[in-house]
Amino acid sequence: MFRKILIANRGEIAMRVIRACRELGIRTVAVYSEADRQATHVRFADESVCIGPAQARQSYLSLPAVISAADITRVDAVHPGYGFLAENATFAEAVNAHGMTFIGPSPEHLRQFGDKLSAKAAARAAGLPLLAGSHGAVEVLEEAVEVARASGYPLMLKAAAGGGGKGMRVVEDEDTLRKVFAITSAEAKAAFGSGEVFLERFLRAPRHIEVQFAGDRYGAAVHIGERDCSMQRRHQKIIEEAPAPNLDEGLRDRIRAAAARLVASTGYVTVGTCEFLVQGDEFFFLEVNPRIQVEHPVTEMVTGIDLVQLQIRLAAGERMPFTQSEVKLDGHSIEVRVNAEDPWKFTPSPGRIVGYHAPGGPGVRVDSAVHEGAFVQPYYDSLVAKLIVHAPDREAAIRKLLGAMDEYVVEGIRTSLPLQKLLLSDPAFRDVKFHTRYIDEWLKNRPG
Amino acid sequence: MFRKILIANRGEIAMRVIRACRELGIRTVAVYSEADRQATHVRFADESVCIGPAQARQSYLSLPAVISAADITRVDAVHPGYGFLAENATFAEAVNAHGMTFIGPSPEHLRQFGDKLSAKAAARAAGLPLLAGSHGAVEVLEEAVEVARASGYPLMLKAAAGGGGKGMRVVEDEDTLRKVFAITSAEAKAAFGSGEVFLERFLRAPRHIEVQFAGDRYGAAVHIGERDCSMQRRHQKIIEEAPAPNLDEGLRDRIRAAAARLVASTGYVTVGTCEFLVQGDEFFFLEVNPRIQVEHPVTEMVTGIDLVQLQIRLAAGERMPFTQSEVKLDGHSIEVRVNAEDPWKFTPSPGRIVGYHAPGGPGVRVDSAVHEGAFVQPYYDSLVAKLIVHAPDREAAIRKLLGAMDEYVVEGIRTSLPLQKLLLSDPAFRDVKFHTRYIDEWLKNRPG
Amino acid sequence: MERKEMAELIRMMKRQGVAEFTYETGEDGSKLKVRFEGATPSGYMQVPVAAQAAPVAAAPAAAAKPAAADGRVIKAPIVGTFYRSSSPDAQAYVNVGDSVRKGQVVCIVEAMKLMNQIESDVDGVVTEILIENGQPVQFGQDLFRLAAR
Amino acid sequence: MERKEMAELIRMMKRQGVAEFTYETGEDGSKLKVRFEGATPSGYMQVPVAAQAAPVAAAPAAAAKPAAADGRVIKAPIVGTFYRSSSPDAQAYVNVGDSVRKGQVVCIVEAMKLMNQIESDVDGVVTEILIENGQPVQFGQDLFRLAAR
Repeated sequence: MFRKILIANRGEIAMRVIRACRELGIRTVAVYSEADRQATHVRFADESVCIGPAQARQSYLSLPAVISAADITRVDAVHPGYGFLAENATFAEAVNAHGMTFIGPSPEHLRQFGDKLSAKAAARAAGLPLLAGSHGAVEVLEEAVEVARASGYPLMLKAAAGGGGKGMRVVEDEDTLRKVFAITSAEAKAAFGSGEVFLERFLRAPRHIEVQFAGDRYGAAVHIGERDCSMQRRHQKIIEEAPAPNLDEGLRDRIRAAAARLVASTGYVTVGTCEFLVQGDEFFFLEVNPRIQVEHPVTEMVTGIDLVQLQIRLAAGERMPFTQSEVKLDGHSIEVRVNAEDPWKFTPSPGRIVGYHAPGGPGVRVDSAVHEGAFVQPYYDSLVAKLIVHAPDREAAIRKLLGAMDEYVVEGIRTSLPLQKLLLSDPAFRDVKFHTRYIDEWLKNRPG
Repeated sequence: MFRKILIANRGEIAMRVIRACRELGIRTVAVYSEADRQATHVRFADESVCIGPAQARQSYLSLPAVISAADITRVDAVHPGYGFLAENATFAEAVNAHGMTFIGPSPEHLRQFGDKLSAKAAARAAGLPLLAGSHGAVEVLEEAVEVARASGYPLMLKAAAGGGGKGMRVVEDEDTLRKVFAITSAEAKAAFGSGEVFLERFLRAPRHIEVQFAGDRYGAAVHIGERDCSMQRRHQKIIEEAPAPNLDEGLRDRIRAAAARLVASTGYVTVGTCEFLVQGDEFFFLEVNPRIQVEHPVTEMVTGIDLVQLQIRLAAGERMPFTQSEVKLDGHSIEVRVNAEDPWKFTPSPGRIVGYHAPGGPGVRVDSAVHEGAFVQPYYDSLVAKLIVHAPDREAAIRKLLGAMDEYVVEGIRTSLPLQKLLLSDPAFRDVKFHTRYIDEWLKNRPG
Repeated sequence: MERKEMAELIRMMKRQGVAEFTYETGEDGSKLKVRFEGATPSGYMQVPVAAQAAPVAAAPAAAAKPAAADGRVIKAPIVGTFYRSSSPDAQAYVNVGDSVRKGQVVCIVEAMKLMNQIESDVDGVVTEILIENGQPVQFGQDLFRLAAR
Repeated sequence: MERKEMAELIRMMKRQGVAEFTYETGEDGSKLKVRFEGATPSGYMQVPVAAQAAPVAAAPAAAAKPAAADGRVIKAPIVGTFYRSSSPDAQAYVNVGDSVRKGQVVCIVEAMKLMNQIESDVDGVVTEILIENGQPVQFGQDLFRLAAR
């Protein structure tokens, strides 16, 4: 097991990793930008290193700065958290080249799943269902038209290098396809450096269901249940839950098994997530997130498995500590992301927190890096905390969460909580009548 | 089920009841003294009523004030929490007389268990083992000497009306007994209004093990596992855990079954605790706490049962929602009481909290009623928060708790945390080599 | 009210050191009036929680300080239901414009179904009655505003 | 160092816009020196992270303000290991009492096994060297204290 780990991140996920390390008996090194000198993760790590100015590009995203910090503190592994350098294969290589362990999959797996087309190829090879479409780059318009005729409309025209909802366009018919094909490719080239585009079937009201998985170096490949993350605003998840509610049990089993199959067939090591779109009784591979995810706590709450500790253990070469049949789910868990933003205009709301009261009591978990007097920086992600509840069933979890949100006082900045409170009370959420575009439509139709 | 409940308490237990009620869909009324106008429980209850000045005797302990508050807010039940009026049979009667439900056992049970001798009589009737001794008041010295000869020394001479470690004297031999008998009785009369004393076998190094139990109106009587609360300073519990570590499984079963037997034989309704002293392979009935206890969360963490919700349901006349065999324990939980006091001198440390950061993350629960800027009142109990952890095993729970305590920042007042940090790292705690007088001896032998 | 309840209520009142009390319940129209031995006989109802109200009596005066700018205030010394008169068909103890002397009964606060006569702790002229008849009052709540005579 | 690692390192440096770099590893005693086409030839090692250090270069001057009372300070523009000379047997770039001109190399900060020459961004006389040779430095850490000439 590792002796000392550098955490190449900040905020709540850095705190999360510090907590996991402490329980594993591993020392921690925090890195921080000049703006984060007073940050919570710096206070609670065993050591800390200032790695650059406030701008992430010159600090948290600076490969030489992070690697040098790891060098001078003589750590034996680096945990990248999520975001920043977490999916950067070059960073993973540099960490390895410096004789340290990157706590995540191999650089090869990061590359394989970092590219939409090679990710899809891997999924297809593992027998996972894909949305009908080009299954690869479409070079010229006529090829696109032919693929479209075979797949049927509506279709999504996507930049291969895009992501997070960017570089995508819905195409309803052939006329439109002819009009937008060249533009989309040109835009993709401008935005992502690659003009490669592909086509795939467009689902009007799919649910986003993702399966937590893990693999070890010795061939073990397990799924750890699924999460429903359909409650998204412009492709950003804001409410997540586990297990996925109102899912046909046969379909649930097939989705879980598919993810485990992908891990087995690719030889993926450590933890990751396989994302699917689900509509009716069909499910389709979307992408793999080769890292720990923001919403991992809901899975921890229902399985009792500490995913960050598991990730570290697997990166250190340990064997999977449980078998597939030992993964048991209990109760229901929901997470809301507390973002420092205007709940209606979604503009960032950095600043000093002048009043703070976090909820507590049974079944309530708060993962945060803030407190009264903390300054929410304008330079980084707006996620300041995650509120997670666990209860015997979904109804009880919703009640508990609503109560906990009422107790959550954050003064001095605006947060997304008022929006999430409304959504949690929304009949569509309670009755599981939502899909990935539900919130955007709901916001559009909201009076006032 | 009740529509609205008045919570005749303050601090963390008032918050705990508010949370339980919210999840049950019950409205809450907080009562508060003038000093508590800004208190957390007032902020988070649905309604609130000022019931008197800061002095508890004229507010939280004032029977007319509390009953009147319940009257004017038209609640249909009163939750007494712990302390204050929780074990006051007259209060329970008054609540019932005003057409409301007292959320706790009947006044008869409160009286039965409020008196040491009648409690022991009930335990004996249910076949529970008692410490050898007089099993009742000893009127005259010669009777005491005779009992002592039969039981053997050392013995404890106790005031029947005493409690909380007060009114007790260890007697090592007959000479001493002859010297102190009259004095102890006179002291008892002065302190508790009754000069009744009794004798019982004195255990030199017992563990305090208590069994959580519950009963319904229809005869169901279950135990919900046990807790070890041996880590006491002058009879005040400061670290509690569930299940009791290093306990012979046969003994554990016998202790649990004994508590359930007592519930069944007395017809006790709602939740309560049966306390035992355990030494070697023997266990002895100590007393019954006919209410929710401070340390109830450790049981909740290992069983997944919300004890306060259960208490309310049973008081409302619902049936026990589970059978004995459905009570399953999972993992290990430890609680530390965060008291506002000097950790070495134990003097109270009221005042304003000027810096506050509560720990979070997986398996960490905080039950508190404080926050940055909160004022810890000098008038009431020094308990400001409880930190509870849950982990797969005891070793992991200790590591998690130590980490969480490091994260727990409370500035402006002193807390007991530094003492508890040392105790948690103490080999005697880790190896379960402690007993109810361990901390007092440890403190006496501490250098400096 | 059942015999048992009644007996218990009486026992409780005895323990609380109550001198005399009246108990009415709308439930079954029952009414109970008890005076304990040694209690001062009087032509009107006692203030049964006097023992508890007594140490509090000083509080309103002290707490009234912030309101001193616009006159004196009589505050509720106990929590309960506010009544301006001793019974529905009786006259109000005081009205706006009345002069009030220290020690004069100004209203009733019903607590635990006991009618507690509230005495003014200041001299003055009533300028405002701050609460409606029959409404709940909290401890320390302002009841009457007074001006110096 | 394996061929594959080396190739990847070179590709990465290329992407980072590095002109020239030297890489030595104690592991197997291997040493790698690379200069990319179009890079300015020079008699001494380049500052390979110049592109990253550049926008930061202004920071020390600004950040030095609080320390201005007792002189100017040269701060570390990157995190890494501090060396006073280009190699163990070479002379120190600067010593206490030396005059330093803006743009003059004052030390090396080794980061990612690259030797980064740190240039002074002020003129002055070195009055104090605030860190031992071979010690780690954080971003923005004070390295040298200077007085005006």
